[in-house]
Amino acid sequence: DDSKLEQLKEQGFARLAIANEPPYTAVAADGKVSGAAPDVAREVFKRLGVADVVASISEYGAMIPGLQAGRFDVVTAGLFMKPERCAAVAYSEPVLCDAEAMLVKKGNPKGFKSYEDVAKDTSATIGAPGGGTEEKLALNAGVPRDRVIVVPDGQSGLKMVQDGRIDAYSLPVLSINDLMKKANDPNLEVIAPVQGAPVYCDGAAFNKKDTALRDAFNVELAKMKKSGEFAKIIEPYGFSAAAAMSTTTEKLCSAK
Amino acid sequence: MSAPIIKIDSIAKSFGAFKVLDGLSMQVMPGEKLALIGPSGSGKTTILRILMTLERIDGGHIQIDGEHLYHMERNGQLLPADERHLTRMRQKIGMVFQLFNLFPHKCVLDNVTLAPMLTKGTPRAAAEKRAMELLDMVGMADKAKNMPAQLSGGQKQRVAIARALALSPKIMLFDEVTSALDPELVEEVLNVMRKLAAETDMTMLLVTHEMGFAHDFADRVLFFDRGRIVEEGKPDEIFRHPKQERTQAFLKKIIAAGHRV
Amino acid sequence: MSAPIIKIDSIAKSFGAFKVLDGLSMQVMPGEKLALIGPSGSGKTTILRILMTLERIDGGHIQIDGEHLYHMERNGQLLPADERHLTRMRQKIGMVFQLFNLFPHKCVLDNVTLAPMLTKGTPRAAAEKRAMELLDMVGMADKAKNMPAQLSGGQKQRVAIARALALSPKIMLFDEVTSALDPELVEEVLNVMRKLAAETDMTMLLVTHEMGFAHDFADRVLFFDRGRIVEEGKPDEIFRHPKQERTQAFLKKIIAAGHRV
Amino acid sequence: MEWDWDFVWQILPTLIQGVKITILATLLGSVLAAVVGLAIALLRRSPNRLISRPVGFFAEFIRGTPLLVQLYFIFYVLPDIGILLPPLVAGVIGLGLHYGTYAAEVYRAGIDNVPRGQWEAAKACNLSARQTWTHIILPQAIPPMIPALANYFVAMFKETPLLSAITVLELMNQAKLVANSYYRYVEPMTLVGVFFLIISLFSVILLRWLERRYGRIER
Amino acid sequence: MTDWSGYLYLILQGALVTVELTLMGSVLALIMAFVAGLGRLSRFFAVRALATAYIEFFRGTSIFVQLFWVYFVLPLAGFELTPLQAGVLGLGLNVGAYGAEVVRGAVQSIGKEQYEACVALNLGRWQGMRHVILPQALLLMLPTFGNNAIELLKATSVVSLISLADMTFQANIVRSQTGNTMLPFATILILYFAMASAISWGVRTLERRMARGLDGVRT
Ligand SMILES: Nc1ncnc2c1ncn2[C@@H]1O[C@H](COP(=O)(O)OP(=O)(O)OP(=O)(O)O)[C@@H](O)[C@H]1O
Ligand SMILES: Nc1ncnc2c1ncn2[C@@H]1O[C@H](COP(=O)(O)OP(=O)(O)OP(=O)(O)O)[C@@H](O)[C@H]1O
Ligand SMILES: [Mg+2]
Ligand SMILES: [Mg+2]
Repeated sequence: DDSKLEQLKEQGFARLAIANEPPYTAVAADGKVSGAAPDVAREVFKRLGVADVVASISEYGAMIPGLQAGRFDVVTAGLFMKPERCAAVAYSEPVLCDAEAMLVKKGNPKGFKSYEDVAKDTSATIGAPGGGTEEKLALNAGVPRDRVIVVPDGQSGLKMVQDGRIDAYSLPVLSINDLMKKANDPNLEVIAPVQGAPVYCDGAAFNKKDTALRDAFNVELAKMKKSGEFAKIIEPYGFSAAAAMSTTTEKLCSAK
Repeated sequence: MSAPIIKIDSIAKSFGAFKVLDGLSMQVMPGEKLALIGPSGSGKTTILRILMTLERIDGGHIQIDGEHLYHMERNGQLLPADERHLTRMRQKIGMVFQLFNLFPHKCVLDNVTLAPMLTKGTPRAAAEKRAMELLDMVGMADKAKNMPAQLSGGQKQRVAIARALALSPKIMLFDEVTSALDPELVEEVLNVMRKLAAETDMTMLLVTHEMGFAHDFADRVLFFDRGRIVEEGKPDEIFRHPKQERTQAFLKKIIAAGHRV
Repeated sequence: MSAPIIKIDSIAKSFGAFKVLDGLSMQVMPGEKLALIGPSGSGKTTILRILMTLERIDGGHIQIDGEHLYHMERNGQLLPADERHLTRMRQKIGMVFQLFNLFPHKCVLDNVTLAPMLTKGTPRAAAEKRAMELLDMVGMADKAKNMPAQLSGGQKQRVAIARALALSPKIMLFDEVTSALDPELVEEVLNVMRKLAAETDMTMLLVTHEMGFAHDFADRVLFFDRGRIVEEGKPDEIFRHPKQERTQAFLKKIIAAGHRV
Repeated sequence: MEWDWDFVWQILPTLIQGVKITILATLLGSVLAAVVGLAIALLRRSPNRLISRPVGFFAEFIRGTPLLVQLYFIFYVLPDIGILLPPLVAGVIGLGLHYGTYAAEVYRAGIDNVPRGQWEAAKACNLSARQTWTHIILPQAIPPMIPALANYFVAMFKETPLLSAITVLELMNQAKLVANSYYRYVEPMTLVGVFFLIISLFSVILLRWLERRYGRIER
Repeated sequence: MTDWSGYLYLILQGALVTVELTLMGSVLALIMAFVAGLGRLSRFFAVRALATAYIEFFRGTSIFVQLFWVYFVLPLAGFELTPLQAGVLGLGLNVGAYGAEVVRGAVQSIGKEQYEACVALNLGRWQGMRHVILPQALLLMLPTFGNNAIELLKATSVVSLISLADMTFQANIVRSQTGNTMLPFATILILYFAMASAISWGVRTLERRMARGLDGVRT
């Protein structure tokens, strides 16, 4: 049933969860929400007849519970598709794809190339957002829990690398690049992509009850992809439209 | 002779294991001025507090003006009094405390008008008129707008007396109303009480350590010890010719401590 | 006749803008028992507190036992006293307060031994022996191990007297030591003080509202009003034949309030 | 969302790790607060206004601003001036400083509550300033402070979740990690609540006991 | 240089949310404080038990857990609240529990003799409470209420947990947009302190006005 869409149309806006992690999601000085993921969502919803979107910034860890609790209608935050997540939410077709990167001190003193390298060096610590993909990747690569530091946001991660509190900070490539650009610190270096880490794609994540809304969203998204409008929105942020169009949610969700 | 206005019939009162009163009986006639004297801890205050229903009794009966104080008659049966019955009975009784217990957040006039306005629904204008008369009687009319904190102890006590009178009780209870006052201020309060005793036919019960005043004021004096009436009689009898040894010893001590009798 | 032990020379004392003492002078002879009486607020307590160095003076001089209290002589010059000088002078003076001020966390015995042990370095055994003698004198030897909270007011005051005596001061100051007590407890404290007055040749200054006691106790009575000595003389003169109008009015009021003179 | 007991048993050991850190931070923070509080209380009593005024202002400032922001400041801003503290240390300093200003008030009240007559009696007994403090004032002032201080330390315990903002892996942070890994928030967060409630109820009993034991001095 | 005035505006927007939360939370807290505080003094066991349970629960568990429950778990049970409502509810109920103890303490600290004077003047229970006890108790409560309001102000900084864009939250946004940590945090520290000072000034003024001619109520 599409009562959910009707309801959104009626109230005139959809509620987004975003993460404030440029270029995926961002808040401008005037408080306006931007970033590739919300921009796409805004356009799709407009085509669906929902005039506007309202975004609230949330921790990654709080997004899925918030979706389940009905706090948001959709998560558009670079929440990468993975089998467990696909089980918890209803994903749209892929939107933003990116590989993983690490931020380290200039010259990469510990010589990291992959998460396994971090695991091997028993004194190394790596920072990642709590509940994010990078945290899971590091843990799966064998980095023990107490060496994976949960960092609340990108700026804190950057600061902690600068201050030597952690040896590496891991985020998707474009996010790290954005941080680097703002910090403009010659003593830092980006390792991208991290070896062995897959390229992930995110999608708009809906409550499992709202598959009808998700399907409607997919229809409009597909139209935009075809018309090239999709590329026009995300490529200025550095994302590749081709990457998103070359794969499907079904494939990503069943990947091991 | 008319019927007694207060009839106390073998009442008992304990605090924990300590028996303060045990089978005490006494009667007070309308208009009588009674002084209760006796050593510290003998139960004088307790009796007044029981009459004011500030303490409950454990046994016995009290009748005020022919009606039971702590019991209600229903279909010929005596039941424990409920709050409504107590409220009605309390209208007959007023009390003045040792430490005045004025309401510190209300001015003198409001202290006096509060109870009539709330409990009897007297309109403000009427209540204030009556209050001013009473304040005038105790010589406090010119301080009607003062706050209690701005008064001396003696002035506070005079206001407290006016406040108790505002409800026009038939019985007034005074518990050591001058013992917290500076010696120099005692007299002004006693003067008010003398005037009160002379001008009204209210029944008055007075607990005091001021033997001289008790002598002048009272029609009858009761000497208490350990919750019992040891001796009673006209002031002259008690103070000049006490019969009981305990009374004699007490008066001797009081005199030695520098009080006039 | 010997030299005065206390010599107060036109001292002044203000609280804020309010002048309590203004050019007061008086002298006390060794062994003399002096009673200070007068209306509330006349500055009696203030004089005792100044002698005990609990308040500073704003002007004038005080000599105790021939030495300046608030000044030290250095090379012929008078300098303000430092703490060491004050400590030495305080050894000569003891004070008993209206509200006892016992140390609530120490037992009776420790209250009495504390000061000798700390300030004079008296060994515990000696301090306790002397303390027991003093407690015996005030009739409190059997309560030596009690805590102050377990004592009645009169008992507390007797302990406070023993505590002040433990430092063997030459001068004892008593500020209304019975006015916070129940009437029946007053006598036991006054008895102790009578005994003390009879048995020692200590100089004593006593502030009191107990005119009867002042009469019996004192060699000389000073009547104060508004920080000035209005009248002084033998107790009989002052109490029976006051010359000043102010004194007469004061005594009349006190008598009217029921106190014996 | 259903309550899942298997999941509860699975995550319990992880959460207990967090409880340990929480308790450690509270204990260290309490010790620091007790010391900092004493320092502030004494400095505020200083007759020298150049000392008492700035210390007073500092204490007011700390008490008027959120601990969370102070923690951010200690952890992320201080490194700019060369002070780099490990997360737990930064957290303990934040807690100690913040609650030290509360402890200072407790000390002040405790000392002020000793009646003036006691100071005067000490003087009449000719005790020196030091003797007065050690034998008369402090023995009376300290016991009533104990329950009040304990009260603040319990409050501190309940604010330790703030330390997650500076990456300390205390109970709340562990619970969030667990929640993030399994996308189940209800069980871990409820367990956190239960942990806090249990420890708080115990501390209520402890506080009542302290109050009875030390709360009043009979005069 | 970055667009500072724009970012300052963002922080001020957050300040508005903080003020809103503090005001509305305080109102709720005040209501709860009186309801539960007087409830604890009730003659009826059920009322007392209910009030006690509320107070112990909200003082016992941490504000973080409470906010979380209000925001994430209540909706599962069918209570849908906006973030602002959830924040006000969480903060108000939490601080109200502390305030309830203040109310109870103040009412109980009014001497027994005032109650007895009420009986002697034949005032009813509620009349005495309303006209004699509460007006006096209120003055005793005020300073602590002021402190509670400041605690509430500071606690608003944790509502970022439930994605409310308060001042701390906005400072974090500014920080991640500009890469500058020092400036946004210093700015909000000063703003928080200014708000806390405004609260204590207001309470002191109120207290002075109420205490006029009333010396001796508090001893
Ligand atoms: N609320 C109470 N709890 C326990 N004991 C009490 C209470 N009120 C009074 N008592 C005790 O009852 C006894 C009688 O007290 P009461 O106040 O009636 O004496 P009193 O004759 O008025 O003495 P005083 O002259 O000292 O006022 C005393 O021993 C007192 O300690
Ligand atoms: N610390 C103080 N601050 C301000 N005024 C004070 C202080 N101590 C005393 N006074 C004032 O000084 C005056 C004299 O006080 P003092 O206590 O010496 O009087 P007193 O003769 O002992 O009176 P009483 O018989 O009431 O004890 C009083 O008016 C009092 O209000
Ligand atoms: Mg009595
Ligand atoms: Mg005096």
